[in-house]
Amino acid sequence: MDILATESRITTGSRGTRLLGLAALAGVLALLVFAFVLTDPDVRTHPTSGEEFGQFDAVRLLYLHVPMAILTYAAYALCAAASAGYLLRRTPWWDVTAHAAAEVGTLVCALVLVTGSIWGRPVWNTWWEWGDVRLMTTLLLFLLFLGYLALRRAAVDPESAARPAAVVALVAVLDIPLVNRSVEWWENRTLHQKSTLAELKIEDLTLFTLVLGIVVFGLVVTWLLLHRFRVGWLERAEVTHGIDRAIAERRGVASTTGVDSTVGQTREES
Amino acid sequence: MSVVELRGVVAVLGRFPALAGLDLTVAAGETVLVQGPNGGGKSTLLRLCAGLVVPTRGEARVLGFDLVVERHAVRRRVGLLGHATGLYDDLTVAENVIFWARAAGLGRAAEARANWALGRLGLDGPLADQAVRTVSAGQRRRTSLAALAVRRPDLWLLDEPHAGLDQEGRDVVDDLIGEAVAAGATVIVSSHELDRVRRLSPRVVTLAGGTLVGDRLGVVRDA
Amino acid sequence: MREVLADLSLVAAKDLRIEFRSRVLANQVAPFALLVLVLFGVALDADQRTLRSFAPGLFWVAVLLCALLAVQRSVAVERADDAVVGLRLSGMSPSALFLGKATAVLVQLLVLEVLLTGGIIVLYRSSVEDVALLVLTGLTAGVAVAAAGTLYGAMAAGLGVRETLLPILLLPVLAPVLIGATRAFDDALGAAAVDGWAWLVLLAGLAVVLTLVGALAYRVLVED
Amino acid sequence: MTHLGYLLSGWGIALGVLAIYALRLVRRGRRLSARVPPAHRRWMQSPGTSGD
Repeated sequence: MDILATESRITTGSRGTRLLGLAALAGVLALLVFAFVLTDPDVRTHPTSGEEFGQFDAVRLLYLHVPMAILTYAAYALCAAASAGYLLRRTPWWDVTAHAAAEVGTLVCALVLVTGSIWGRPVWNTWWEWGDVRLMTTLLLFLLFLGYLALRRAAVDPESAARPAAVVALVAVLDIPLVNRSVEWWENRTLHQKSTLAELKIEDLTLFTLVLGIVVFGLVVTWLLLHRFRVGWLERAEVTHGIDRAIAERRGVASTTGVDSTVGQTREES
Repeated sequence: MSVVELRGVVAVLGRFPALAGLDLTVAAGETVLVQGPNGGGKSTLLRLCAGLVVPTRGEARVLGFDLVVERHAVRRRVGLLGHATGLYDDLTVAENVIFWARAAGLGRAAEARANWALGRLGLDGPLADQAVRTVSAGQRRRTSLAALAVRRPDLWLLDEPHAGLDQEGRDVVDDLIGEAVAAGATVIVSSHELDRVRRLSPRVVTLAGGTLVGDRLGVVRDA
Repeated sequence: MREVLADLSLVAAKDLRIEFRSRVLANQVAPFALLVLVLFGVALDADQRTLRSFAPGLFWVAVLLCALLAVQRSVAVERADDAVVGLRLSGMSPSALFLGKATAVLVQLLVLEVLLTGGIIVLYRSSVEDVALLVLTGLTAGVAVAAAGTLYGAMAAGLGVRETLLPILLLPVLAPVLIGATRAFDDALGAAAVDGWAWLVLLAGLAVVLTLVGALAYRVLVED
Repeated sequence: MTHLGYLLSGWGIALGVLAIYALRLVRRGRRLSARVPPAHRRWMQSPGTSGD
């Protein structure tokens, strides 16, 4: 069976997302080949002592970690933009988009923190580095959006959480530069980039693999966002549909309650 | 001019359509009694008219303002007595009434108006300086009514105003409603005490299942 | 503007009067604050030098924990008998309402900060080196905490889950305040060599941003 | 290859979690789709019809 055919089976998939999904899968496979086979490990030789140093094969984690970090921030930016859009327009489209971006962004953010920690252990010799600006900023952002998702889940109906959630998202994103600034001042040391990425010999193939990683994870995240949006949209539709039914039911009850609807006496009077 | 104009109004609370397509028109200066079974939508109707519940469908105007876009203008012109009394337990009866008078923007006139309302509801004297937490349920309800009366609203929305009051208290409430109507206000009352409210109001509307199932204008037939 | 100020002081005075009558702050929050200081002392094994150098951080963590209680109380006052409905019908501007509630929380926080300052001087042997910096930091950080707390308290209460949702929403937002206030106190209490005044500028920025955002966002939240 | 354990766990966790999430999304979508009339699923358009 051609999986690209518009099926009669009901899913959140469409022709477009199926193609996108296939492209993303193929991309992941290609990225694996590039990251594990075609690129070289990061091995440098000390100019004087001739000692070998560098990240060795741990660098292969960066082809995963760096693209995901970029996409986390992109997803959160999308969430903030959609939240602002919601406050201006007040239509469900913006709200569902914001929720989808926050959920997917937070999932990827968790993975960024985990993969960063796994990478940091062999390279920085620590699972976690307090005082690193980007680590702390990303962690706080993650916690801010955990709160966002908790608020979303706490609401009885999706509609009532929309406005508070939009405010939380905007405050969270506004908070990023402040967190960044304060952590930067807090401990004036950053292991990131200066000590690692900048020193890394960015060869053509390394750079290409990083860019490929951004594109591939971009496809993956886009696919997830589209489906998450559609799930959110369906949840809304289900509520609306349920309300339609409830209205009909209630009106049905109304006509059978036995209260005389004609002008005249009600039953209690007689 | 009609003070309340509802056409096909649906109001959803959570996922529950408390009002499921309601049509109702109330003219200025009218007193309307709302009755019907519990869960029929009486309280939601009153909250909707106060601009606290947004209609999800249909057309709704109160005091000439659209309830979707001009709720704020509606809110400051109505007085709502709900199931809760909306008072601060740790403040005295008088302090509560004065606070709500000031909150309504009465400024310098607040205290005088509050004193008038306290007297009108029989809350003057030592009772006025008691903390609300220590007074009886009936006195609490009267305090709440005083806090409503100081606002001199154009539209009074009273949800079971007689509940928990003694005979004298009920009479005071009825007098208050009568005075408000005489001063040109419109009153919508929900009550289980039909005979009592019918003395005030010739018009009885019945809500059930979130819709209007009865609207009777007529003479009270005393049993 | 005059109307906003009048409504602000009306609401703030009302909240403070309720607080003064019910004495929740004096009877529950203040002892809790001291308890937190004592618990930190016990947990850190009562090493005076450690306590002294950690005092600024412990002070502000204690303030944040107390702020959670103060905010929850501030919300509960309005929710207990649905007074919040009256406020929405009153015609007062939501911004004035927000500023009034936040002012009352701020005053309570300042009282607690004075108490806690006494606590760390006595219990942790902190010494005040720069009074002006200490006072201004306490005030500025207090504004930031009160503003964010009032905003998020109203938000969590609106959804009916205030007790559990408030900390997870509020504390991450206040992380930069915690960092800034701790560093400024490091300088003011001579616990570490940093430029506390630079941190005070950051705190002032935070206080302004959070107050403005709160005053604007409160309108969005209480709209219906 | 050095750091094989770190590499495998890093890539494994990331790709695994993403796959599980994707799977759950699809399942959730199917379950909800069945309960909502097709008019609400605006991406379910046969080719040729204009959007919306």
